[in-house]
Amino acid sequence: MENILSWLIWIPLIGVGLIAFIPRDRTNFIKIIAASATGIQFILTLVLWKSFDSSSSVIQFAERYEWIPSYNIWYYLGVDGLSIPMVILNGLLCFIGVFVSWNISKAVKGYFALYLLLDVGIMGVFLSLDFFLFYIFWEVMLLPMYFLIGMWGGPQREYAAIKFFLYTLFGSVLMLVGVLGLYFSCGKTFDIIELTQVAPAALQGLTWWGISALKVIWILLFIGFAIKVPVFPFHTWLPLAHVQAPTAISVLLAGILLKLGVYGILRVNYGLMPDGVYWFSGALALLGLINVIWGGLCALAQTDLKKLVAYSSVNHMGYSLIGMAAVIAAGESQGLNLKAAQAGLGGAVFQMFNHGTISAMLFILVGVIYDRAHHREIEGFGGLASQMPVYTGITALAFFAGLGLPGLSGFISEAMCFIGAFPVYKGIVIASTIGILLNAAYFLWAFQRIFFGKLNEKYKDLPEINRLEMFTVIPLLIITLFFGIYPSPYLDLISSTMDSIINHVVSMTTLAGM
Amino acid sequence: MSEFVFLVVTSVTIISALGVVLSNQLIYSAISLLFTLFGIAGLYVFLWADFMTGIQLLVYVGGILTLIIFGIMLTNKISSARLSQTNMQQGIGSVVSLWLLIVLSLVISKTNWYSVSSSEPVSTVDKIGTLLMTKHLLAFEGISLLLLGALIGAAILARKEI
Amino acid sequence: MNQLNTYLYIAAILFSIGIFGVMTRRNGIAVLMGVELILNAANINFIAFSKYGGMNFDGHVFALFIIVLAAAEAAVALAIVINIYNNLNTINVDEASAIKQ
Amino acid sequence: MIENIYIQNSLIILFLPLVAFVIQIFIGKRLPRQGDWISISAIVTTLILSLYMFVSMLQGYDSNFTQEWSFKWINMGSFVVELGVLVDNVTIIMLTVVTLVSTCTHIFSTKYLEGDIRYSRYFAYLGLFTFSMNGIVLSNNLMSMYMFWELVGVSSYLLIGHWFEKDSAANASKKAFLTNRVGDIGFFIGIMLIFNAIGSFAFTDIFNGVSAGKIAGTTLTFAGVGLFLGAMGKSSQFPLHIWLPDAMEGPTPVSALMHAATMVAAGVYLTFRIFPLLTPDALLVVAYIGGITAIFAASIAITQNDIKKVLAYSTVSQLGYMILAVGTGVYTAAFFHLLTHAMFKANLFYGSGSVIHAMHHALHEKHDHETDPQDMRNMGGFRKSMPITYWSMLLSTMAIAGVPLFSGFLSKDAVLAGTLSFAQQNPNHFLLPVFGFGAAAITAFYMFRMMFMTFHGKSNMPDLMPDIHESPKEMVGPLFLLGTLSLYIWYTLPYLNPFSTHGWFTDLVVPLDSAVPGNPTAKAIDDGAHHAHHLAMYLSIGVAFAGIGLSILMYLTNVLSAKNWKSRFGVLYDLSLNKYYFDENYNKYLYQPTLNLARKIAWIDWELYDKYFINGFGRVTSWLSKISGKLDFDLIDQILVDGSAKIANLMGLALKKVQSGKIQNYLLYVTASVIILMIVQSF
Repeated sequence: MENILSWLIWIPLIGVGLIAFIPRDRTNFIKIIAASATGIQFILTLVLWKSFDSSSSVIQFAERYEWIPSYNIWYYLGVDGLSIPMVILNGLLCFIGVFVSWNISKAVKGYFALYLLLDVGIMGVFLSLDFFLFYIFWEVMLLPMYFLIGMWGGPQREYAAIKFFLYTLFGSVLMLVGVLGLYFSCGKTFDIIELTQVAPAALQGLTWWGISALKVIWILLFIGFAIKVPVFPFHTWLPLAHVQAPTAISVLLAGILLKLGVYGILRVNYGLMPDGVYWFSGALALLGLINVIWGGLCALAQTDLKKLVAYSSVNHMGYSLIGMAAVIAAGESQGLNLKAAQAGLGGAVFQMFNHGTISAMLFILVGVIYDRAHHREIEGFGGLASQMPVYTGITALAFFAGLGLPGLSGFISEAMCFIGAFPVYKGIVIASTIGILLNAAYFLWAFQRIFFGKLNEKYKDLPEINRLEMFTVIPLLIITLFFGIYPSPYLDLISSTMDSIINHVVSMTTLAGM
Repeated sequence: MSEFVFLVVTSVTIISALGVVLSNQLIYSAISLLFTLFGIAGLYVFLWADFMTGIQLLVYVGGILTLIIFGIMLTNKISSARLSQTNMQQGIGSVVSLWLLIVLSLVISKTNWYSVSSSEPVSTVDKIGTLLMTKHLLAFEGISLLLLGALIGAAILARKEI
Repeated sequence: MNQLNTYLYIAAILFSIGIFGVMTRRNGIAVLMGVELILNAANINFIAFSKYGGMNFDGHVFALFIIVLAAAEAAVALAIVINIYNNLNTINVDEASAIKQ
Repeated sequence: MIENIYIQNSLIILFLPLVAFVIQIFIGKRLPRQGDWISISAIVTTLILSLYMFVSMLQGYDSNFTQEWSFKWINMGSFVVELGVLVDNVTIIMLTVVTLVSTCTHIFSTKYLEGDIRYSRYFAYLGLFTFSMNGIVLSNNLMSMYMFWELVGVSSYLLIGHWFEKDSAANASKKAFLTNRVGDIGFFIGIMLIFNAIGSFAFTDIFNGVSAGKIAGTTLTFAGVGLFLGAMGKSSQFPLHIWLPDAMEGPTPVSALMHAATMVAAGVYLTFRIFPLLTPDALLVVAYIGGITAIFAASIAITQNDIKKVLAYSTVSQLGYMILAVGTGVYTAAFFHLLTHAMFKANLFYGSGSVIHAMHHALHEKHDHETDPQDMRNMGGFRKSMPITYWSMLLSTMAIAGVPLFSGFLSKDAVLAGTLSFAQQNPNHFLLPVFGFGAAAITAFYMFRMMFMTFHGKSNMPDLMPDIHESPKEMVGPLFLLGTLSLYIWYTLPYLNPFSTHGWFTDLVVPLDSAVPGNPTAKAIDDGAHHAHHLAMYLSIGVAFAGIGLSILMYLTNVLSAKNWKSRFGVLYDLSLNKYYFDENYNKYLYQPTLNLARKIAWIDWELYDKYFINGFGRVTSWLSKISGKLDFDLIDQILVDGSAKIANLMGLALKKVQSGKIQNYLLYVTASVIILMIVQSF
């Protein structure tokens, strides 16, 4: 398997090319092409997983070709333990997403072409190790998303799309500034791996207009990624975009795109500016707390099911942030508590993956009910449990996964985040455990209102979840259950990379510079 | 006393001349012109030109001005003739005029004029009459022809249909 | 006080005012009035030079001619103005450029 | 793989119900009899295995018997989580209790829920519950205990909400889960505090760490109180007791299994397990919470008319006893009471289930769907029609009231002795035994009140009487079995003294010294309790008979009029009848404000922050862009860019104007030129 990473990125693009040559009325053919393109991609991710050496933390399967030599820009791809779970998750969700959108009837050709293009962008971001390439894929991802929301979305789609677009564009512009700042202050290279070695020293003591360059770049990049996460003050695009986007796009949005933020912070902010981690981790934990509480309270008040799930994403990503902040526990000032750092960082990365599967599942399930009842008002249902027992069962499991029930994967990652962050941020962690209660409250309350009580007469003919829909949910459900019972395969996959990140942060950090 | 009268006459002349060019209503301009012409007639008196004073009053005030007022009345409703009495050249026009005045004044003040003041005034009528019939006869005839032509021409032009 | 220069200044002022009037007024009749001012300024000069030039009456004769001319001019001009007014319903000189044709 | 027979057995006991659950949930509905035989055979197997272990425990008769097995569940290098199984005498006893009551419930349910639309689902959930309960019992560490803890909460949620068409059931299930979550937060914080200090979740490591002083003082107190909060939630202790009475919305066998015998006892089991790390301060908290709960719940139970509500509050009260016992140090007494209580309370619930079943059928015959089949005011005089139910329930009532010769007497006596001794040593805390004895008196009173109202006297709905029949044998069997288990003899073997707890239990479950340095040793506590034993026994017999006597006077012989007493204690009666308005106040001061806060936050987030602040950026930007567009067009484009063109144009125009054809212009130029010429000339 030469150049497997390139294949991963470009296979969907081949799909786009093929779709372009198919007449627009051959919709089934288009769907089959999309399914096979993502299917092959998914199989390749599994192959990648199989041949990935999880005991090593170095970049594997690297591909490095000169691209624009005059600016020292390379076509540089590679995976390590941080990106490989995301790559696999992306392969899976993109594949599933094709089937979720199987019933799209409007402009099928355009939809799937854009869908595959989106896939290219996401895959590219996770795989590229050259900042320039990274940024290009980052932007490539944005445009199809804009059209997918804006053309195939709900009633407010244009507004949602433009808001999403502007929000993320704002973020990526800040990111670009940060990237250029790094480029010029660290010896004119875009190579992330090289920067990881060079940047900490190069940024040491560097000031711009009297402000530490490190802080400026950190903040710029952080905001760029925080919008994707989304971190508290930058979160309002998310409910709107989620609610308006078509189901499959919501799935990808929640499942993958939000992870890009955390991935970016870990890859770039943590890798390149370990000093900044110390400086910022308190704020990170605090923002995580706000995310947890704010998202939870907002979700509690929602009447629209999809919006509830969207706010639950805000809530869940908060745990990830808290876990990430725990990395400093391994530092000298915190008594070299490597245990906590591993738990926290591992939990954060695991939470990323789990939220990917769980929220994807939730969005698919919301889509299922929306397709049938044509609305998502929580109060508008009632008693569906007796009408759709299978659907109810699956939803119950998904909801329980969302509220962090042990035995399902969400619990482990949340618990790890908490346990990891606890030694460093006791107050914040204790306050954020209220989030556990809020999680349970909004999920169970919504569950009760939708499924319990007397069956709403309107829905006594509502059909049960069908096979196609089951096919999209069940794999996610199995993953959630499997990792909930036995998380080791995942944690083994990432742990050596997590260790190297922790080591990097701890060893590179010179508190004197701050 | 006479100096005071001269001052009054001069200022009436100049102020009413300004009134002619600046007033918004045409009819006011005409009336201002009346005062100007009177003032000029007054100046002629100071210049010992008795005949010219009479002619000035007769022809200008009695003739031309009446003609003008007739013209105004024929072409304008008096009350409505107030708008846009000036064109956009007013600013630059005033500048140019002022410059003209300054230049002229400079010229006047710089020039050493030949000036002999005669001892006392004499009647001018016979002198003018003699001159018209002798030295300026041809011009006199010419001007009478011109006057006639103008008369006929004006009459023809002013008809409704040409 | 009563000397040549005084009259020359007065004439110059009147002349300038007259020029100003001619340049700025839109109304044909008003322009005509400006012209009258100019002519009068000239007349004042003639008469003044006549007096201070040793009672030479040629100046008076010229002034007389000018008055006659002015009268003729006024008559013709007013006739034209009235004609224009009849045809174009305006006597503003800048609008009456159709006459150029 | 695992050689140890105990571990093997316990793992089978743990996972067999889970297998039953999985089978039931997927194919249960398609199997004959909806697959209840799968669940029953699974649970009976676990019972047999437990009994086998129980018997071998008795044969071994080793009070220090411990078997432990664990595996690395998470291994990230430094961060390692080991999960494992701990088998000792307590575990075996607890497993036996769980599997026994669970088996009874399974069998009882085949009739009780006959014809239910979600029959197979019900058995599946029972399997899930048994699995998670066994998990709690077997855990050798806090982490897996917490996990099973929550799973128990879920199965409770699912079973309370079994009849989810009823809003009250749906509400009750949600309430149960959420209230438990409140406790679980404390539990989790406790876990974090302990893990932070000790770096392990396993009990052995924790106790070693505590005795080594790795965690001490306030932190340890907080950790202990945190863990105890979890127990408070699960065991329905004041002020988190609100969910248990509501949980009676679930099917009665479920109430017997979970909300009387096992699940709610998990809290006691947890406090029992963590007892060695509780500091004196934490123990005081535990004791007071337990004591208050005991008397508080008992005082509510007096006035309830719903037969299951009486039992529910009595459960809360009895759980308070156990917690009180842990708090005062006699934690083996607590476990003893847990054991006896599991038997007699499960039996009482089965009895009430039997009564309700009969009532339900009788009402069904009459086509009466209005009358509440659980209201004791509609019962009375069932003694003749349902003899087995009556006698079995009477045995259990004797036990719970603390009548000698019955199991409850022994365990309650042990608890009260411990409490009394604690107060003797710490006279400041004299209230604790007062709570204990007071609750004992009240318990005796209301339990007999329940019996008399249900089985004695005249029927309040005589037309129902012909249709009231004894329940079928599947239901009577468990009643009979558990009824006999209310006798003292089972717990004191091989000794026969009805006034001493001494027996196999006390031999096999011996208190350990606290791991907290400076706490009183087990021997000191034991001696104290022993010392107080006689006084406590007399007192408890006295209060029990006082309660029973009052009950006989009021409800059997009607010498005292209950009505008069009701009006005499009007305010208190109201308070008790309305459960001290806890639900109302929680609703008013907790739920509604939280919901309002949530709504406000959501409003701020969506209507204010997003609409004005975020969109405000958009508006400002669009305003700026308008301005810049204006600047761009008006200034840059129109003035600067077009300006140059315009200047050219203007010059052209200016030049054109020279040729304007307007005399006045020409005159102007002429004059100006003349002036210029004159000026030029003059130089």
